[in-house]
Amino acid sequence: MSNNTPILEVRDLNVEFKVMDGIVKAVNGLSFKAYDQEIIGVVGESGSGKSQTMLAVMGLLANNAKVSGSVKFMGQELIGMPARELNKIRGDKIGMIFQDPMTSLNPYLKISSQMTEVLMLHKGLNYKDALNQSIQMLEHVKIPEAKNRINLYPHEFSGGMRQRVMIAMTLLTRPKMLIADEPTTALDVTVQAQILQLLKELRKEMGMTIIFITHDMGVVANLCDRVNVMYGGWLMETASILETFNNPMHPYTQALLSAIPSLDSEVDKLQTIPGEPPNLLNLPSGCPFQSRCDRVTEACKSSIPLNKINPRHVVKCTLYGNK
Amino acid sequence: MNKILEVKNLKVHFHLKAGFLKPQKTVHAVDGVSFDVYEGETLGIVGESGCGKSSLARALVGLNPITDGNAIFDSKIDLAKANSKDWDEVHKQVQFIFQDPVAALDPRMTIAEIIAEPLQTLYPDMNKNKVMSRVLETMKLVGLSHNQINRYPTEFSGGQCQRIGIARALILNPKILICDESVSALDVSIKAQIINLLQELQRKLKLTILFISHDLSVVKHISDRILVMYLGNIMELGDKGVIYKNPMHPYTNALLSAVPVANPELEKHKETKLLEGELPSPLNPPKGCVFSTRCTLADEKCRTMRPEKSVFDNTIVCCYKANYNITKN
Amino acid sequence: MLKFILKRILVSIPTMLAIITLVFFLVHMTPGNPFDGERALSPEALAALMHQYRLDLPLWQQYLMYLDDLIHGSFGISMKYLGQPINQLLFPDNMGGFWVTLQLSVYTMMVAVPLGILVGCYAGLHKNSIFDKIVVASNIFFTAVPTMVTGPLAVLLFAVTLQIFPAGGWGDGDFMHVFMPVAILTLAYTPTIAFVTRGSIIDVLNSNYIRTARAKGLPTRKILFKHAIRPTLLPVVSVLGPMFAGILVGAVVTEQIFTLPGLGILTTNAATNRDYNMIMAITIFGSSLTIIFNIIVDICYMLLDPKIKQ
Amino acid sequence: FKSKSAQTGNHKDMIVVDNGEDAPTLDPALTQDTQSSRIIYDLFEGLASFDQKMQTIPGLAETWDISKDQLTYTFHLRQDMKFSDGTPITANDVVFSFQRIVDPKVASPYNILGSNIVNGQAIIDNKLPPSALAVSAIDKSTVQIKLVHPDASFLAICAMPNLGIVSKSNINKYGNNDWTQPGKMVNSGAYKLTEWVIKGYILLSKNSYYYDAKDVSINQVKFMPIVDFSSSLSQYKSGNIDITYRLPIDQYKTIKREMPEQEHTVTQEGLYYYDLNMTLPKFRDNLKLRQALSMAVDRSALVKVVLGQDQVPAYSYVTSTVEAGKFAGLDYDWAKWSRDKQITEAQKLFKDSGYGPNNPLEISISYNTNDLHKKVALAIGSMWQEVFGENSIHVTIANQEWKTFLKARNTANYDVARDGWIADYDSVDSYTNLYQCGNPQNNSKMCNKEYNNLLAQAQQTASPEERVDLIRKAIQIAMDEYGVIPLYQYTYYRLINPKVKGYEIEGNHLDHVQSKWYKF
Amino acid sequence: MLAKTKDLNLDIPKAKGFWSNVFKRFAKNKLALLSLSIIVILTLMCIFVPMLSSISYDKTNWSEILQTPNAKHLFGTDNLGRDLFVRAFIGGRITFAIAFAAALVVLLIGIFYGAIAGYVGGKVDTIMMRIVDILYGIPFLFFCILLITLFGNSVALSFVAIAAISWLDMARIVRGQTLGIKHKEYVEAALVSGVSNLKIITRHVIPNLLGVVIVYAALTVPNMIVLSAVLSFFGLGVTEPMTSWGLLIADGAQNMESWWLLLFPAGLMTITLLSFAFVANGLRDALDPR
Ligand SMILES: Nc1ncnc2c1ncn2[C@@H]1O[C@H](COP(=O)(O)OP(=O)(O)OP(=O)(O)O)[C@@H](O)[C@H]1O
Ligand SMILES: Nc1ncnc2c1ncn2[C@@H]1O[C@H](COP(=O)(O)OP(=O)(O)OP(=O)(O)O)[C@@H](O)[C@H]1O
Ligand SMILES: [Mg+2]
Ligand SMILES: [Mg+2]
Repeated sequence: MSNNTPILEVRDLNVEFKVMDGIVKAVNGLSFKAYDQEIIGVVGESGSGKSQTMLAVMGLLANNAKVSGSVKFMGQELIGMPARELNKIRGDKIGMIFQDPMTSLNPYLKISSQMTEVLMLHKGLNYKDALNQSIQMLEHVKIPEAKNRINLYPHEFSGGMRQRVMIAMTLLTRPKMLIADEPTTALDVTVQAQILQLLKELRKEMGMTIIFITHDMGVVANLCDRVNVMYGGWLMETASILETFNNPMHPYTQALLSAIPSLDSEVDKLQTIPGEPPNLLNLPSGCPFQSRCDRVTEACKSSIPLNKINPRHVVKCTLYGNK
Repeated sequence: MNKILEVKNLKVHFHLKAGFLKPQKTVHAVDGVSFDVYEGETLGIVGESGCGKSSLARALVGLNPITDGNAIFDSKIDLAKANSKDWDEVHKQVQFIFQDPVAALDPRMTIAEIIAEPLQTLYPDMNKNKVMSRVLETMKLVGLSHNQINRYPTEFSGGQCQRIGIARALILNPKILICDESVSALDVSIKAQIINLLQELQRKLKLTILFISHDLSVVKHISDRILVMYLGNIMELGDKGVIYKNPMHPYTNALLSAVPVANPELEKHKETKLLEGELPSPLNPPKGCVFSTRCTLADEKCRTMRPEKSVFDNTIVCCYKANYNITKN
Repeated sequence: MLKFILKRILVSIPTMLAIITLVFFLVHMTPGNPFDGERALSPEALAALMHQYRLDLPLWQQYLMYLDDLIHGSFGISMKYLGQPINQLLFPDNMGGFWVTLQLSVYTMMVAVPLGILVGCYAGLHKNSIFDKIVVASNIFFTAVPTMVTGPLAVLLFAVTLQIFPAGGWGDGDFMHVFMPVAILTLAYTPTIAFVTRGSIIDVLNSNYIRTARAKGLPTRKILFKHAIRPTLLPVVSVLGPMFAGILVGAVVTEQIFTLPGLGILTTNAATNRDYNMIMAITIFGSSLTIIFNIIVDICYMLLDPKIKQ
Repeated sequence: FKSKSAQTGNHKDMIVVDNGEDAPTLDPALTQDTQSSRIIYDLFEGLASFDQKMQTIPGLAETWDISKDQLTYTFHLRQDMKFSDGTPITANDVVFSFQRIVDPKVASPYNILGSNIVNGQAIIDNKLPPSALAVSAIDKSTVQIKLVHPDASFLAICAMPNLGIVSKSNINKYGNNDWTQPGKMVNSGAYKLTEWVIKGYILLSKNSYYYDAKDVSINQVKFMPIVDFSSSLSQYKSGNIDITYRLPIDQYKTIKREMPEQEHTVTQEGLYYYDLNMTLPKFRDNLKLRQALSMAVDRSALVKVVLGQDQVPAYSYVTSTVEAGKFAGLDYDWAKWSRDKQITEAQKLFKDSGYGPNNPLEISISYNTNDLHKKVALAIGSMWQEVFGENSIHVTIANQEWKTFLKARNTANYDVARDGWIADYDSVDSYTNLYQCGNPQNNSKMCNKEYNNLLAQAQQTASPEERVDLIRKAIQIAMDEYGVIPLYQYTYYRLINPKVKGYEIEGNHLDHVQSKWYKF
Repeated sequence: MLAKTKDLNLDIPKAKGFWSNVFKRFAKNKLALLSLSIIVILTLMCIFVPMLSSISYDKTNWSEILQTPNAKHLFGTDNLGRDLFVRAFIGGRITFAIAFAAALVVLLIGIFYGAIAGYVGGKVDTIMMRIVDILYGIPFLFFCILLITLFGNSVALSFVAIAAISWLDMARIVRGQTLGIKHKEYVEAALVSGVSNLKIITRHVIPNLLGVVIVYAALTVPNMIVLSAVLSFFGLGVTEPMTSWGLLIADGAQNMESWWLLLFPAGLMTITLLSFAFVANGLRDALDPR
């Protein structure tokens, strides 16, 4: 893994949404870097801003959003970039697999037409070649009888198949960076394994950087090099895969890991993190996890420093301050 | 135990729109499945993506037409022949959680309205405050916070939408709950919270759950029995203990071995045996055992003749090689 | 698809019959008859005319005979254009009647539909921009200020003052003659299309699949005309069907202002003159057009939205 | 640049005439409206014809003799006349043309024109075959017609468009309906039919076989059915048409001011009046009320201020111009009173009639939808209210669609209705018939037996002087009935492109225009 | 822990219904609010100007025919010397009434009819839509003439006539939209929750097609105003000396030389309809939570 300039550098990213009852602070002062050929797993509480961070990177936030901060992709600032230029990067250099495959595929267009257009646009292929490549890619993601099925409409696919179409569509252009937002939730484990395998191969072949959002710690363990843990719009901890699993430092990370059910264990009741999710409309000052943290201190109410445990392991928690 | 649902040789086929000259094609999404569901149990349904789980579930609530076969609900209503009154009856007792969390929420309703809707439908006279407190209560159970009631589905994350869907289904205390991958978009903690909740409800209300999921550890945790499907057919059906410990069908076996574990070291060195072989298609299912194209054990017989159901201590298996597995273990 | 069309055509038959029956009795029940005039006819002449046009028979008998004529492809004889067969009046060998209105409406639709859709899309895309507000305002302006105002004004400006275009007539359907009436009709009908398009596309642009399209790096044009266009067009299409039939038989004011030999004037005249057969013919013709366009609209629905099946 | 159509409009040998509406028919026997008549004058000529001064002049007949008893007319046709297809025009065609008008199968709306010919009425009544009509061909070019009783207007009748001479062989060939199509029709007039686009235009071109073809200067005539008045004006201004039909009523003054040379105002031989529904007791039994209502109308204000088109106020039941003024001077005596006196008298009559603030008169004026009628109705309504006081009379006005209105008026289903009549030809009969008992045109349903008797006597007499006396007497009787309120004598105005010469229509109250008089 | 739950309870916003949210969003749209106030002002003027003016709307005055706008007659006078200012506002009464009535019918009948046909589908759809076809086929003028002959003329009757046809197009559009919406998953979700068909239509289908519907209604209203003027020509509805904007405009168009006769009524109509449109547009946006 090369340690030179990062492919993606997010600095102090904030995303806010205006809603009826106030302002939702979905992402708060988020910074991270993604290096060449790195696979970053993003995990965290549902609603913690994982998807919105990525949408901000892509410039695809909803109308009621306000974004600030900086996102540099291969040295180029993406925030505030005009759509015309962004379009040269989106789809071609950065691909994104959306979380909700049903609504994210155009229900009015055949899969073939939705897939080929990317290739025709960014790679200048003609329709026939584009179609062939698309069929191949569908076969890669294990869609049976891809040749026939490419001419169907999204609603004629099962949930998992739509998700695979989404994956295949994004992979078609072999982007430099892939953002995958829970791409395998609807896949059975055998297909999932195959997809993960495919991603790994592509990473190697194409030198692809992957940001992989998931709730499946098994997948993270299988695939990722590094893990970002998010909570309440904060990046709580980022560490290499081994450190994350073996030496989780943030209380939230620890709680998260201990809640993972496993095939082998027999328990009566699955373990949860007690307490309520943070109110993004009215975030408490300081750490958003304080109300659920069993090691909370007074200091948690003030601003929290970033603590570098080592160059590759950063935690945002008062516990690890310069004691 | 009461059979609350009796599915007999159920088929769900889709006819694809025919082109002007092309012949019409038929998707054999569910191709003759039979099983019973008992009151108060949880039946986990697992299987390859696209194997017809959703189609089956949707057929049971009338969203997909039943092409053939019977599904008898509560030993009264045959869903294959139900009229709209029957369906009203069914819909009162069966709740369904959709696979796609976002699409299933009306974008023009606040989540409070969405969640309250089934309640208001069944109890139109219930007073507003009571409805509201039920809504808040349910929201809390699924980990949604109270300050979100006035927001719209598009203003939520995927997992939050999924929880809204769950809350809507749970607010009514249904008799049967069909969960189509209802926890897939949730982080482990919330997922656990919801699974616990379901189990608690089950204990309290004798709730029957059909639990479709790809997350085998969750399925294992929550289910009493497991139904394994492949390409519109049942491969194996039996108690979870038996199936997880001692899978008889080669497909079940492959499935279990592909589960990733949350341990990077193990994962790094694990050798996943990927399923090889030609992918069968529901447009044109193989003649013999549907799994035969990818089964390492398949022989000529498997490829030409559909295996019949066989029963090994309470476990139904459709495989000529089931014995082989038993002996292997 | 073929089956669907056949089925619809089959359903149209009773529909048409219902329309014919209703209109027949309605028309014959309205006061006055075709031969009333400022000068009262002598009773003998009136009787002779009534006899000639079968109006002396009991109504039900007239009705049955009318149906019989219809089955044999004849709309009967005009009571205003004395002695002239309706078929000939509606579909003359020369330019006139239906042919003119057909051209008029086709030209109008050819301009108004793309224009309306483009303007609507653009306004919807840049919702609340200045352009959008101008579009909304001018749309309303041209709906509020009807053809009976814009038409004469245009004539005054372009024909009388500037002398660019002729003030009326159809010529031989040449550009100069066609331009102004088409322009006026376009002004009258484009707003509806643009408005509906605008409203529709605003909904569509909010969907997740448009977000996906943007994530693919598609240029706006591509997003609009490939991804957004089908759902956007759904409501537009259902406006277009009645609209087209409407211009065909309803462009009365425009035809009057420009002295065009169209169906619209023919219709109003037939109504004011109680030209029963003509009214019936135009009703039947207009309704068939509407029904046909509605079938086409439904087919468009099926083509546009893959989830809609028969 | 100049548009193509502007060029068509200025086409050297084509005159474009706004004809107001589409002609419903081009069959002389069937025409009853001005639109068709205008064209039929060009297409067919009768035995006699009208000049621009409304005088009867020779038509296809070069000369004629009238017997002493005024009952036998002998017409001598011009020699070597031909139809537009080159076939000769013979006495047989004349006979045929006359028979058609009474033939029940043809169902001419003007069959009345033949009722005074011997056997005419019987044929109309379907009691005799058309061949029984007393119109006979003496030889190839002589026609004799026998009348039932003398008729001073018979020559005018022979000049009517309805009696234009048609080709027997032509009509027999194509049948009564089909022969009027371009390409089929054969004409006897100065022009022949070339094209007919329904609601579009009718195009005529010169008939080279016409007996006077060398004097017909304009080669083509195009009739445009321009319904919309303002549209007519714009089309005229833009050079699209050379002669207008009707123009916006409110723009008269401007047009007159701006284009004095091109504007032509014509007083028409026609009367605009209001019917009082004499079947209603409130009018029938209350002469004073009828008088009061008539007297209260300020006709000169109506004409000058409201209408302002040089219409002539009417105080009599016939115009002063008809039959060269033979029936002038019959005006009500109060016509010459000062307005104040009229008002006081009207108020007195009104009060005497039993109406007043305690018993207000409810009255409604019906008219068919039209700007002009609306103006008149509003004006008269407000005059009544002014004169009698708003508490004493409540006027509502109601417009109706044309045929509904006709039906209501015919069946006496109204209070006060707008009415009007334009003479077919220059004869007082046109007006006197209107007030006759039992005449279908008598919309007020006023009825005085003596009036009918006097008119019948006048019809029988062969002495012109006696006839005038009898009719004048009759008219006075009718006027004393106050069944209708005469308002004014019609005018119309018209724009004519200065390049068009030969239009002397000021003298022709009846608009019997023929294109052959025009020159560029 | 206890303290915390308390805090949370304080945070609970009041549950707001769909409409209160719509209201709130609408109130944020300045243009829409401005338009709404214009409508209110014009409505008030239509009520009070004729009531308070010293000149009556039907007072003819021969000495003041066709006067250009001046201090006494703000909008000038017509060809009978009647004051156009008063006439314009008395005409507004009918016009507003027609506008509201048409909008109401279009929205209520058109939407429900179309939504039911589209949603229920099958035979019901076929029959309902064929009925629309049939109604569409009836020549409107005849229908009106017949109405007059049967019931006599009245303004209420013209409302009936307008109501009878105004909803047909709307029903078609709504049906078309419904066809698309009824396959959406959220409708299926409501269906399996046991929500009755009627409720599904009112709660799910209709709100989701309102966007297009409101816009179309905003266009139907002016058409109906113009149509009511046409009806007047056939003797149905307002008759002289009462008037409506449609009639005033039609009259004004006949005499463009007296420009004020056209300008003022057309101007008022345009302003009003623009306001309606912006209100409709504002509503449309307000109805759309995104
Ligand atoms: N358009 C919006 N308006 C208001 N709030 C929004 C909007 N979109 C997202 N949010 C809020 O922003 C927060 C972050 O959302 P995000 O989608 O990033 O969550 P996530 O981490 O992806 O969760 P999940 O795992 O459930 O998908 C959530 O609390 C959500 O409610
Ligand atoms: N409406 C439809 N028309 C045609 N084919 C369909 C339709 N719905 C589903 N299918 C097909 O039926 C098969 C079964 O789909 P289903 O949604 O039941 O799968 P599933 O088991 O739920 O898969 P997943 O786990 O991916 O959701 C798939 O091959 C799919 O393509
Ligand atoms: Mg997300
Ligand atoms: Mg599924």
